[in-house]
Amino acid sequence: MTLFILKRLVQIVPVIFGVTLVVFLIMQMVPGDSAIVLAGEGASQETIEELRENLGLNLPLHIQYWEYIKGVVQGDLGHSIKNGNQVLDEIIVRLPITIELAVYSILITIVLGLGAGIISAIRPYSWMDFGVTIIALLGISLPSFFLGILLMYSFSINLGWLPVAGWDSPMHIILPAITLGAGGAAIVARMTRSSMLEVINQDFIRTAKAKGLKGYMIIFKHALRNALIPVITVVGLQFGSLLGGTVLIESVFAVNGLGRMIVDAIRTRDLPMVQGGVLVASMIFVFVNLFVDILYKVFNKRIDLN
Amino acid sequence: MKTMKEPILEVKELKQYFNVKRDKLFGEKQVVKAVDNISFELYEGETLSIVGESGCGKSTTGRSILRLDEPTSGSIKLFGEDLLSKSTKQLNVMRKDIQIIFQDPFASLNPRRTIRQMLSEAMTIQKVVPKDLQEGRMVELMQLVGLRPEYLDRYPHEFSGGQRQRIGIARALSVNPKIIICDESVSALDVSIQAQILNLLKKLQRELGLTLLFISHDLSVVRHISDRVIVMYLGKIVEIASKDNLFNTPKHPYTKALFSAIPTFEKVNRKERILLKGDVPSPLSPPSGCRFHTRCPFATEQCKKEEPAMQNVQNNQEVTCHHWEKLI
Amino acid sequence: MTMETTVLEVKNLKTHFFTEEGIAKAVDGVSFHLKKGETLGIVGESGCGKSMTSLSILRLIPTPPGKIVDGEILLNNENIIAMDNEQLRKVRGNKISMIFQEPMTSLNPVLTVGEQIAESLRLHQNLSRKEAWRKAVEMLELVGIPAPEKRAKQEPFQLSGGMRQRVMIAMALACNPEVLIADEPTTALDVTIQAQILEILKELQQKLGMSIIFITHDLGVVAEMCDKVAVMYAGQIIEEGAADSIFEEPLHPYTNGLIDSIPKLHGDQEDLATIEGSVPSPYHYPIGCRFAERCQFAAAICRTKQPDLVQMGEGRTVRCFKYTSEWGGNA
Amino acid sequence: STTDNTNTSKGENNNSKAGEELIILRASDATSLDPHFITDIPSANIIHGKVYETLIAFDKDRNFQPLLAKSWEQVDDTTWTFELNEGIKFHDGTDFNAEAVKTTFDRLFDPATGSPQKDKLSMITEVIVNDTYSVSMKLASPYAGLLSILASNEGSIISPKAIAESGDKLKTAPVGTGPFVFKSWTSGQSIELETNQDFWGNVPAFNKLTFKIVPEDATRIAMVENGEAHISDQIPVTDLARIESSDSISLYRTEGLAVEYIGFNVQDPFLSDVKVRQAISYAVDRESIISGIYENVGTLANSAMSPMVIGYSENVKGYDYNLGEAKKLLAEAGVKEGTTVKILTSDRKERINMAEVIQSQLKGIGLKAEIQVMEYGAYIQEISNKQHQMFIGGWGNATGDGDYNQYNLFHTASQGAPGNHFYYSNPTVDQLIEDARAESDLETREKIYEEALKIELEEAVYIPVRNYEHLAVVSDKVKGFWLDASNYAMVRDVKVSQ
Amino acid sequence: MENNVNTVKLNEPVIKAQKNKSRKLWSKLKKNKTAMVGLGILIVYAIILLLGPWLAPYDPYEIDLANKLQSPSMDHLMGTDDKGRDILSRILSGAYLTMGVGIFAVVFGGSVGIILGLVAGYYGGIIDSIISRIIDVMLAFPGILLALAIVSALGTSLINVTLAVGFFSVPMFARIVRGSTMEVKKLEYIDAVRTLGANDLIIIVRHILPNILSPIIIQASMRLATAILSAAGLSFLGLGAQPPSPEWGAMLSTGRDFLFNAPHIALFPGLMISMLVLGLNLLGDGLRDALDPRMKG
Ligand SMILES: Nc1ncnc2c1ncn2[C@@H]1O[C@H](COP(=O)(O)OP(=O)(O)OP(=O)(O)O)[C@@H](O)[C@H]1O
Ligand SMILES: Nc1ncnc2c1ncn2[C@@H]1O[C@H](COP(=O)(O)OP(=O)(O)OP(=O)(O)O)[C@@H](O)[C@H]1O
Ligand SMILES: [Mg+2]
Ligand SMILES: [Mg+2]
Repeated sequence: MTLFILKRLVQIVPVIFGVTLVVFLIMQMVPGDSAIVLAGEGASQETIEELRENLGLNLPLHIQYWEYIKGVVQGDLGHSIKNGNQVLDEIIVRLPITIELAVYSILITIVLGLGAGIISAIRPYSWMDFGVTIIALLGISLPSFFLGILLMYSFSINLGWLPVAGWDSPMHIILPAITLGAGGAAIVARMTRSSMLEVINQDFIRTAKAKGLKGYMIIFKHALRNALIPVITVVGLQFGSLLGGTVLIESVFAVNGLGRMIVDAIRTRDLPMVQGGVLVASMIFVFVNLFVDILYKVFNKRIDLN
Repeated sequence: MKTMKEPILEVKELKQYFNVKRDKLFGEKQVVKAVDNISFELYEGETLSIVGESGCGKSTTGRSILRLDEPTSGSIKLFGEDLLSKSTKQLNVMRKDIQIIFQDPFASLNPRRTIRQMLSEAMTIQKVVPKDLQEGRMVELMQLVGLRPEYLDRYPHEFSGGQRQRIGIARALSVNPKIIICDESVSALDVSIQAQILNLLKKLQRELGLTLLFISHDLSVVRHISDRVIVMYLGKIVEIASKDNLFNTPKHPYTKALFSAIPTFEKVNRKERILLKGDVPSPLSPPSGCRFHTRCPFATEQCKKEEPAMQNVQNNQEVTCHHWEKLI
Repeated sequence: MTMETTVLEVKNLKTHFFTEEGIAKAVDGVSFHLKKGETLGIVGESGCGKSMTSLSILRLIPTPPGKIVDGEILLNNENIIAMDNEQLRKVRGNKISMIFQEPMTSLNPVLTVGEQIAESLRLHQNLSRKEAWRKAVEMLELVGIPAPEKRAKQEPFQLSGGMRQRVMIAMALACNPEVLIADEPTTALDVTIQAQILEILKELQQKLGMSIIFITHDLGVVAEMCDKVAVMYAGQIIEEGAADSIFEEPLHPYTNGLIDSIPKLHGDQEDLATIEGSVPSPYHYPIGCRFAERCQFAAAICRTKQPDLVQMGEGRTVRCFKYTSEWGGNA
Repeated sequence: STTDNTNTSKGENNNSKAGEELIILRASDATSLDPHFITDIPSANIIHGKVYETLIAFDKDRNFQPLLAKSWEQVDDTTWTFELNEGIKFHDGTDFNAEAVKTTFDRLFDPATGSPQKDKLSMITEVIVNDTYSVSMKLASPYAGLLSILASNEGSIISPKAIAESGDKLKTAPVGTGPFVFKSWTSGQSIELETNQDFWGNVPAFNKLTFKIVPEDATRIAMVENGEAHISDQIPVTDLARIESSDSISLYRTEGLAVEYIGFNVQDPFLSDVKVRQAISYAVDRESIISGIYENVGTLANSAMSPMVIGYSENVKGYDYNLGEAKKLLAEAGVKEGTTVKILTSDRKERINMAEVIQSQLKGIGLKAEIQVMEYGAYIQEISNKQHQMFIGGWGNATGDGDYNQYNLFHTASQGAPGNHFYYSNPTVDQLIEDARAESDLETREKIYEEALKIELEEAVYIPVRNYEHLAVVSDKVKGFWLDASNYAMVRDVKVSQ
Repeated sequence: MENNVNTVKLNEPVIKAQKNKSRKLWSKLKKNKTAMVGLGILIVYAIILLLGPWLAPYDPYEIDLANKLQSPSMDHLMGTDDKGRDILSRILSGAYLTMGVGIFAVVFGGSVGIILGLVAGYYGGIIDSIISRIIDVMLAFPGILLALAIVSALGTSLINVTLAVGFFSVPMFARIVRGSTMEVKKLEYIDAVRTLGANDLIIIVRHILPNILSPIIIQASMRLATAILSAAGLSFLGLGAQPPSPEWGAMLSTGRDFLFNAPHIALFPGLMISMLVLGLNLLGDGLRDALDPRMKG
């Protein structure tokens, strides 16, 4: 296991190269020029050129990339083209916020999703199942934006229980966390249901029944554990994407997260910021997926990680 | 063995160890030495049985031969070719010749595939029967193992335990292998079906020179079908002999104990059991010296310290015991 | 041994599977009873409904497609078929426990075997987590698994076939049930372990007055273990009686054939005797005697009429026309 | 609510203490707080008139008023002299004086600074310190727009001490003379200013000015409505009705400097024919765009200059909606029914809507318009590379002077990135623009611009659509707030009631 | 006594049953009420898909600013949008576009993802490491950036938006499939086919895939909704259907500006997407059951 984790950590190195190179190349390909965007209206051609020069955008591509990678290796993610700040600083401002929000959302996802999925699986095709299914599907096809606004209007404006937006108090976390958690919960619920149904007809469930176990024990201990692999996977994906940031909800609730940072950076063609953001996001996925793999092993010893 | 030819399967110094979870996070790494340095040969057309206490490594031996678990070390030669050095592709071709019937019939059947799909797939993969003749062959196979051909379109869960076991047998037979490893293959069958299957295997042996590696604990069945028998204890071979020698003059104390425990309804033959004393040792921490010494009524200091080597008793009988000569 | 009280009585049990191809009458009118401390052996052709009978007793038939369509199962005069879920739960694993035929698939692949044993102890005997675990390890030791503390922490796939089977046994015995249904409990066990297990069962029976339904193919084991034997064929019991008398004097042609098929330990045979032909499909049994097709004594009546059970002396019944006046005779 | 705010916990913060703090919501974060690097209004809005002050300033009616300079005078065609107020201190304690003015502008002109703004003041050749509180500016040529620029963000006077210490730090930590002292900037989240208690003018009535970044339109309004903030600008027109129906918030509207137009790439083979452009100009019903898409926010634009811009002329008018004329011109140009023309727009919702309406209107004259939506960066690239046909654009007119408008939009020298995305080139117009630049008499200037504008319209280089109107939603508790024509939030005189 | 060992007749059902496999599936499906409801819904969508433009009562592109934001009425069953266009007509005309992009994106992303996941999960080791790390990168890759890149490299066609949206579905499928594959490949019946000499392709396709189908079905049906919504998200970046295309996702996002004064603008396209996903899910559930031999009856 330790060896496995070490191996995984070593793999981060090629990921860094891969991610930065791909982002770098794509950013070169994408139309738009940070110098023009930055110079604003009315700047002369010379000014734009000069700006480009100052930002080092005129250097040959391989040198630009090399300089960047050299920095990354030394822990320097460069400076934002837009505001000149250290990219690392910009990320450090946002990362804790994003993590906090992601953790709460994923808790909601797990609790709601697993709960609903189990209810569905216990009595497939009952009214409960049908109700859960419908809600889950609304959850997935209702863009999170709408849910966010809806919740905001109900709980903040009409009822006045919660603040509308911002990130100043624990109360501020509630609405965005629910909004983000709900979409994931829908997938988790459906996944749990179908996984459970795969398991519930197997012989060992019969054994559990023969032991006289209570229904909930059969469900949670015997069935759920065996149904968990796809569920863990979707939760992991969900969690990863939450940590990578979710632009829409961050916008709606004025959460200063990574997702918004990356998208803003892309819009202003702020290459170092995009690089840094995507780099962090991919690190997050590497770690989340490492964790997911470890969970596979925890829940099913038979799975071979090497 | 009837005529001493080149062995078609040769197992040499085979070891199969499994890592298991440590007790504590930084505890010592634990290994189960499921199969620990065994060697034997299998000759064309013979039946070699493996008997031994539960957990002594019989199934593991079978699985290792097929490289279902990669052996830790040793060599396995099929028709003189080393299986362990083969690529997957080459191995797949060679697998046609050597089949296994698994101990757990239900677990070894894909729950989503009908019997027909399984059988026809097997035949197609190894190209033993052209597509248009498969139907006939499948019906034949079903009848051979005593199943009704109309069951072909059923799924494994619709069968009884014994029926599933027979499906496993039919599948193994479907590719006309030269060697079959039968892991407790008739244990779940009622005696009449069991008799039918045993007869079938013998017939195939007579007619096609089928070779069997027969893993079983049912000594009457073993006696009925085998030419030679291997007795295993805790991952090691303790005795290997022709059937007659073994059943008439067992040499190893473990073999003797084993034979005395056979239950039978023939009252006349019931005899006093040698009930083995002492705790059954675990392959996680096998005893030093002779592995049987903890339970052997005849154990001496030497047994505790020295691992006995394989010794020849007589033609076709070898035993791993320091004291076999002194024991009657 | 006290044998007065009947613990379990099965009356005219019918368990059918409703599939697209028709109705499979896996169990078709089975009746027997089991007294306290008694061991009933069930033997019979593979696929004749032994496992389904035992699953029916605990109402574990997969529904759909299976269904108990008729009959009564009385445990201490209480009909299991009429119980609600809560009552049923208290019976399962506690009063009646079961050893399943296929240990690999019947054990939960992702829970340690120790946990699987301990959980019913916690549930039915109100043991604490620790006590239950200790007891589970004890049970593993009892069934002859070496290094039980370590094995208890392993998952089923790490155990050998015989060990899994013993785990099932340990699990079933853990709560000292009144009735133990053992479906081929020793098929994967070598003779020494088998002997040990049989010894344990007898001991428990003596101590607790446990009754056992013992399903097996090994007639040797039956002879050694059972007081009574029921022989099943095609969903029905075709012969029943005290173990000794059945082996000494089998009445039904099928029983006869079975005994003949056993490989003998002594004396060499090239081929074993078999019963020719195959079992009828549970989807369409013949109108007459279900064994008629394979029976060397079959007469005209055997092919047209179902035989009833015939009483043949104390506790001895057989389902065969041979022992009735209707039989025309045939050599 | 509680008045005792000694033990305010984090949780209670959202019922903000009116009178203590003024919270303004913004859609996007600032890019920089250094006036020499700021190129966008949202960034300028944070510091202009708040942290930094300029020598002179526009009042509500866009007249020049003294600010740091108490008076000014054009000595000759190319020399301006400013007399400065005394006793003003920068936030870091440095005295404000002529030296400070010179240091500030020298920094701007210094190529090492690399300011993208230096073009705007490139006509200044030298800043001369006459005495401690008097400063002169020497121009290379007469330049009428000078005052407008000096009154804009580019004209902010920066603490010379801060400049000396570190140029770069100014991007994140501005030091000026204004009524608010910069306190902190949490990137992407908020910028906090504190009231300058030693301000030389009227000290504002609240202690703290916070800009919060809230990207979502609906959220901004909701926050003001819910009392979590006081002011939000950048309001979408679709929310007017909702704001008007609310009893706790009101809408503030102000005419802007910017104009929105439909531009033609006059070098495009199809659009190079002036008749085609004229036909299209006739075919676009601009009134219905303003009422239908913009809910009458903004007014019908007659030219590229809004009425608020210096140099605007009422005598110039765009094309009236006239399908007959349009069809006739098209026929004359020999354009076949069903010819396609592409309309490029950035991904701003209103502009996409506008494009859709134009598309449907052009159908009326048998033109098949294809809409291309592009993300802003790509859009800019596309029009800077001359790959477009028609496009929807807008010109911010940051300084409010006609020169900034005309020179950047229509002068041959400005083709491409600087602003002339029409790729229009007309020597006469070029000349007129240069003349107007040098003309200091306002009336004459207006005349010159009028002529230029007329030519541009005759040649149908663009279709003026709408004069901007800036919107803000303001909590009813707030008094004294106004938006200036550049869309700067003017908060000096704001009073917040409980 | 007759020798009847080898004479069991080849009963009719033996032969028939094989041909009937798909019919059998159908007959099982038919009994499943919810699956039939799902199928019913999907049939309605199929009709809309094929005939939509001809069923539309109005010109879906006809702008009528005077009549904008009208609530549903007899004239306009679903009301009009912010430019006075008939929403019903737009929904009907936009069906093939919306569903086409969504379905193809899921099919494309699904197939690539499933293949990657199977390969990674089955082979493990270095292959898994490589694929998994690529997936990590794909997951972290911002959609808008890819969209921009595609627009610039390949242009704005519908196929390209499908590619882009499909691309983002790849890791979702890949990870799910990988996890389940790792679980299933350890089962004994896989060993059993290996001993038959089955090559990896057979093992993967015939034995692993069918046993991990249900998470795939779920993922695919859920993914469709996401795909439709994200395709609409990209149209604002110039990728895919451009305004005024009546694409449901785009209509839905137009509706977000009118949530309060004209909720119907968002409601109807939203409902259309929800119902589509509902139909797929119900059918998917039924299919899962029908494919599960243990759920017989
Ligand atoms: N789900 C099912 N659908 C249809 N038929 C079934 C199903 N389960 C079992 N059967 C049939 O019921 C019959 C009785 O099965 P059962 O498992 O009771 O046999 P058994 O006597 O235990 O045999 P064995 O000794 O081989 O285990 C068999 O013929 C089997 O095919
Ligand atoms: N995958 C595994 N991981 C760890 N230990 C294993 C594994 N497979 C087998 N073992 C161990 O190897 C030993 C030998 O097992 P094997 O299955 O070969 O026994 P066997 O002789 O077939 O016994 P039985 O007659 O009970 O089937 C046992 O101790 C078992 O626990
Ligand atoms: Mg074994
Ligand atoms: Mg059975």
